[in-house]
Amino acid sequence: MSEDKRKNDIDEGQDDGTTKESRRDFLKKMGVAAAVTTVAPAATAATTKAASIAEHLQTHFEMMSDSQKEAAIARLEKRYSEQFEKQVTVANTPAPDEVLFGYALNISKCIGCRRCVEACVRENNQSRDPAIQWIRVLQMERGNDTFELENWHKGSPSSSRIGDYGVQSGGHADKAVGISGHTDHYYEPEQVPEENAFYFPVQCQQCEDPACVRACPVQATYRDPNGIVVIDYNWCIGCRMCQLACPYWARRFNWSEPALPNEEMNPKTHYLGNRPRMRGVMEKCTFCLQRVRDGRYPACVEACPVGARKFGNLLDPESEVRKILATKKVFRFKEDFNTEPKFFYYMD
Amino acid sequence: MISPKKYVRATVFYGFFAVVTSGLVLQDMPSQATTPEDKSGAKECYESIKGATELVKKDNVVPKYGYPNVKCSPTTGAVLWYGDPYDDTEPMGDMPTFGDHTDGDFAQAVIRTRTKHLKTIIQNGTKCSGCHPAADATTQKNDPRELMMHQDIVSNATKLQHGRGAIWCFDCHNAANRDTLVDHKGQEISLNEPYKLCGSCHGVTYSEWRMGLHGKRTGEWRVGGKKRWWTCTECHNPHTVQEHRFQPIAPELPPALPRGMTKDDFKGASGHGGH
Amino acid sequence: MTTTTQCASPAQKPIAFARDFCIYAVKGGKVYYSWLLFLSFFVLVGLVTTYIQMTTGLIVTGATDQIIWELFVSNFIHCPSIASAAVLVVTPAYIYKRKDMKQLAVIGEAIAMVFVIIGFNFIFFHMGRPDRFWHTIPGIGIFNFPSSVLTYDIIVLNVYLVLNAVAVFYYLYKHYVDQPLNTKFYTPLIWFAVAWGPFIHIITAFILSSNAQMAVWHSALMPFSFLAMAAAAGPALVIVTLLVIRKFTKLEVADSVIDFFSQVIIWGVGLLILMFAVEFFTELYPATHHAAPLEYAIKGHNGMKPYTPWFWGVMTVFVVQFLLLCNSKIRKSYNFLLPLICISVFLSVLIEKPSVLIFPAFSPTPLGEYAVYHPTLIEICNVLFIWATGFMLLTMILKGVVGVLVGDVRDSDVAVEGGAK
Amino acid sequence: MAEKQMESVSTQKERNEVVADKRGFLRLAGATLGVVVAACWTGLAITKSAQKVEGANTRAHSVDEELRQQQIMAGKKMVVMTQEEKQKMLDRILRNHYRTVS
Repeated sequence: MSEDKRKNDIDEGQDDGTTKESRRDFLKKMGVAAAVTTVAPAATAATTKAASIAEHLQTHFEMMSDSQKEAAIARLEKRYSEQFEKQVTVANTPAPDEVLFGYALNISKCIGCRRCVEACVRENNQSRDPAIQWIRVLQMERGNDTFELENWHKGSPSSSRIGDYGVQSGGHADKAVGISGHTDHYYEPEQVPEENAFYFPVQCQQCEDPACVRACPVQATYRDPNGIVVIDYNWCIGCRMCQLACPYWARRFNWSEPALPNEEMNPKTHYLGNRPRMRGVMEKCTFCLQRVRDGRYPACVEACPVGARKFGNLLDPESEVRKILATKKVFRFKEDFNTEPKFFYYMD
Repeated sequence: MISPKKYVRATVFYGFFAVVTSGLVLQDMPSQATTPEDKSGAKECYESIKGATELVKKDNVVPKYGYPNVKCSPTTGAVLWYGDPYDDTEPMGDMPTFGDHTDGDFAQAVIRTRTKHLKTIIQNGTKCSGCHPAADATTQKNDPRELMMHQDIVSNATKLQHGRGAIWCFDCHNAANRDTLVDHKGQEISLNEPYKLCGSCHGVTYSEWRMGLHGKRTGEWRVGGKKRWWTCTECHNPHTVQEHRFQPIAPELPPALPRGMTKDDFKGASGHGGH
Repeated sequence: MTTTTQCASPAQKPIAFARDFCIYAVKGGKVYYSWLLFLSFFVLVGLVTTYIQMTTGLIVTGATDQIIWELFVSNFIHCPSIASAAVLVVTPAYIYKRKDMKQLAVIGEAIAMVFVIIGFNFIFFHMGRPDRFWHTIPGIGIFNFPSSVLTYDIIVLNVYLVLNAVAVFYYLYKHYVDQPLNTKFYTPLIWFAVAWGPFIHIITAFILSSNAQMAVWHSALMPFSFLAMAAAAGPALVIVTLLVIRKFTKLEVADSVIDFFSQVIIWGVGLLILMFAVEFFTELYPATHHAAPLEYAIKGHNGMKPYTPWFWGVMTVFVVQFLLLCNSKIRKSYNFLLPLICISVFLSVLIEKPSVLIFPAFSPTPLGEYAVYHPTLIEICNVLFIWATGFMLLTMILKGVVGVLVGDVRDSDVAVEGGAK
Repeated sequence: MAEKQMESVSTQKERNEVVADKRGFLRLAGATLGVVVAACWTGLAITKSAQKVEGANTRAHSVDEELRQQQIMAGKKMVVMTQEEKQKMLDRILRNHYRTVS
């Protein structure tokens, strides 16, 4: 398939899409036209320079006027389209009303296949080298042996069914039961699930009272109206205070210019979501902001082969997550940090 | 007091050392990040059960969201990403209710038709009834014995684990019409709608599936939005489900170790966490 | 009195002061130039490595997502230590009214000023996007004031920098033009700076201890142990500086001053050892998960013991220093043993930061990983670059300060007047 | 030379210390008030810039101190919630959400 054909297809795909703002479309096309047609190199260099200066001087995304936002997005689209040699769209889809996103994960189903990790990397344009991954899957020993004397110091034993997963039921514990066992991040068996192991994926828990937001000195990271903690990558100063504050190890730093192959780059992006990041800024899971604001499930939910991941609107009592909260055995990871995560782990 | 010559000489000397040190430092720099090749060229990958749920990557389809219809993992060949979650699906149709379960939202529910993807059918090029004509209908309903065929599906038919040995092929497969399934009431059920059969025994799971608590769905997150519901047999193989709920699969590659550390360093290095 | 050849108008006097001060600061003898040349070597190398870091990103350092703080932060924490120690020079002079230290207070303030600047340099190197520094400036940027601890630190350090710079240059200028100090302005300023000094280190400690998830830092003792470190390392640097000044310049420094500071070091090191002991007991006796990083530092984890030699080394050095300083003969050895011990105190407090306080604290990570920090050559060169530029600045400013104090830098009117007398 | 100057400084200082009349006190009080007002103004200006990104400081209105304390005391890591706890948690999250959004 020739490059031109593919471009055309992409354009058609765009037209089929639900993009409403025709003016932005026009701007986009202009940008691509400028990128494709070879303008005098000096002039291009000058405009690039001007654009990069304008990008440096732009203010916080939440404080921009609509026209400033449009200009910022047009600038980014032009730059990305040139860099990745395909038409890249940077959306600014607004947050839907009356929605608070929640996530539920069934640890008795998870088989530790790491497809969510892989899908997340592809969807969200994470750097391939050095590799950045927003989801970390932990392999743990099942908690059956909590009854044995030598393991008592690891925590109070509990009912055997829940104890299988090292999770205590009801009340409170002097010490954690679950995570007291051996945890492995780098397990690499031929096939999963392994005997006597359970898997515990951890990603951003989208806390209602996030420690990272509190720690950021410039409010580059903040809670969006749907309860997702987002980052304005162009406002982040790279001080890593948020990374230090996060008890879930959910934030990743771009230690170098992220390497992202052109073919693998996902061209459908959102300003606060998966647009390619730059060197020296923080990034993290946004529940695939670019997808969920369009109504789609996050990529990890769609990739999970066992249906362990559930996602929905916490304000809607009919949603899957609310039903899970109502009927299942639910716990939250490190609840004692009082960050009020909206990421729930549950068991059958 | 100051002899300039001496200091010029010293400066040259130090400058030389500075250059040498800079050279050393440059050598210490991390190698330039190389862009890995795109290995996701695989045309075919599987969804949940390898060998049963193959999916073909289409080049010419440009759906509403994203570009190819699927993206596959270069390491395991598993589907990672759906450009179009409703690709190759059709409406689910009516949904039987057992008992007084609350209605799930299945107004816009779609499912993928199983018959198109069943390996046995595709390989033989005919339907099941092509090899098993209706004449076989005389076969006893509960008659465990060695099978001459389909040993790849059930290796030892005398010890069929599903139902803990209490049931036999024809408790689910329709002896009268091999292209369909049958429930215990003799009701004929399409191979595309296995939930109608499974639900007749696994009632609780079935109701949870209807509510969205069990099983996988792709599409829109809104209640009432268009969703692809994954049917029972897309995740579970009913013939081996007693041994393992899900077919074991190869995991994706582990994350990169922290820079400067090797696997040997990490033997037992990850340990007590979560405080 | 006599006719003045070049009588500057009052408005030009500050400019003349700045000019005279700078000219005096860059002129010097053999030793002076050799020292500057020595430092310039690190500056030259550092310029290259700085360029590499600024264009490549922080990947050139050894930091990873597991251990996110590099040597820059570890060294930064040392800077408020020294800076807040200026209090220990000013307090005896102005509050206890010690005559022999009255003139030396300004040297302490100059050290404080320079070390705040060095601290800012370290933070600049620590930032992933130093070009976006302006985002933190109130007015054009956003200041997440009530909730972010880092903003408090920015305020506290900036105020301290301004207070000390004003105090130093006001004092020197008044000395330059030979006018009496306006005590109504100067005394409250000094008192305010003295009160402010401990804050900079307390709030730096809060940056660490405010992180609930960093279990081993989650300790109320941290600000106090930081102050003890300040009391140990600050006077150590002051003693070395004063001994150097005494040896190479005309400025008189009484033995009693040196003795006073060596006493302060004994107290500082002693309290530090006590606080370490208290903290280790509190962590290790109950042996909860809070102790995991400390245990990792002390004895390693599953055969991985990268910090163990550093930990035991630093602790031993602390105790040895304390015992040595208790001997009055050693304290009186101004030309050899005392400066040696002072340099060792300075370095041991500096080395304690990365190898005991910072790096082991990141293991286990919130998800239970144990990692080792490997500093890179580029990172070390950058650290040396910042120290070298800092010490260069310190040397030049102190040179000027001493020049003013001994009367080499003088307003020409006063100089002529003095000459006539 | 330097000693002489020091002397002049100290004599000046002594003279200043003697002056402690009513006007001096008033001036001092005025100056103190000025400093306090300036500090307050600066503080307010800084805090104002912090409120620029709306809803970012959820800390300010995350309530239920009692529950928070209980949770900290309980030290819960991976402990299954009871129905009541679940309900309370959901209430808390939703209330905080509505407060932040409105």
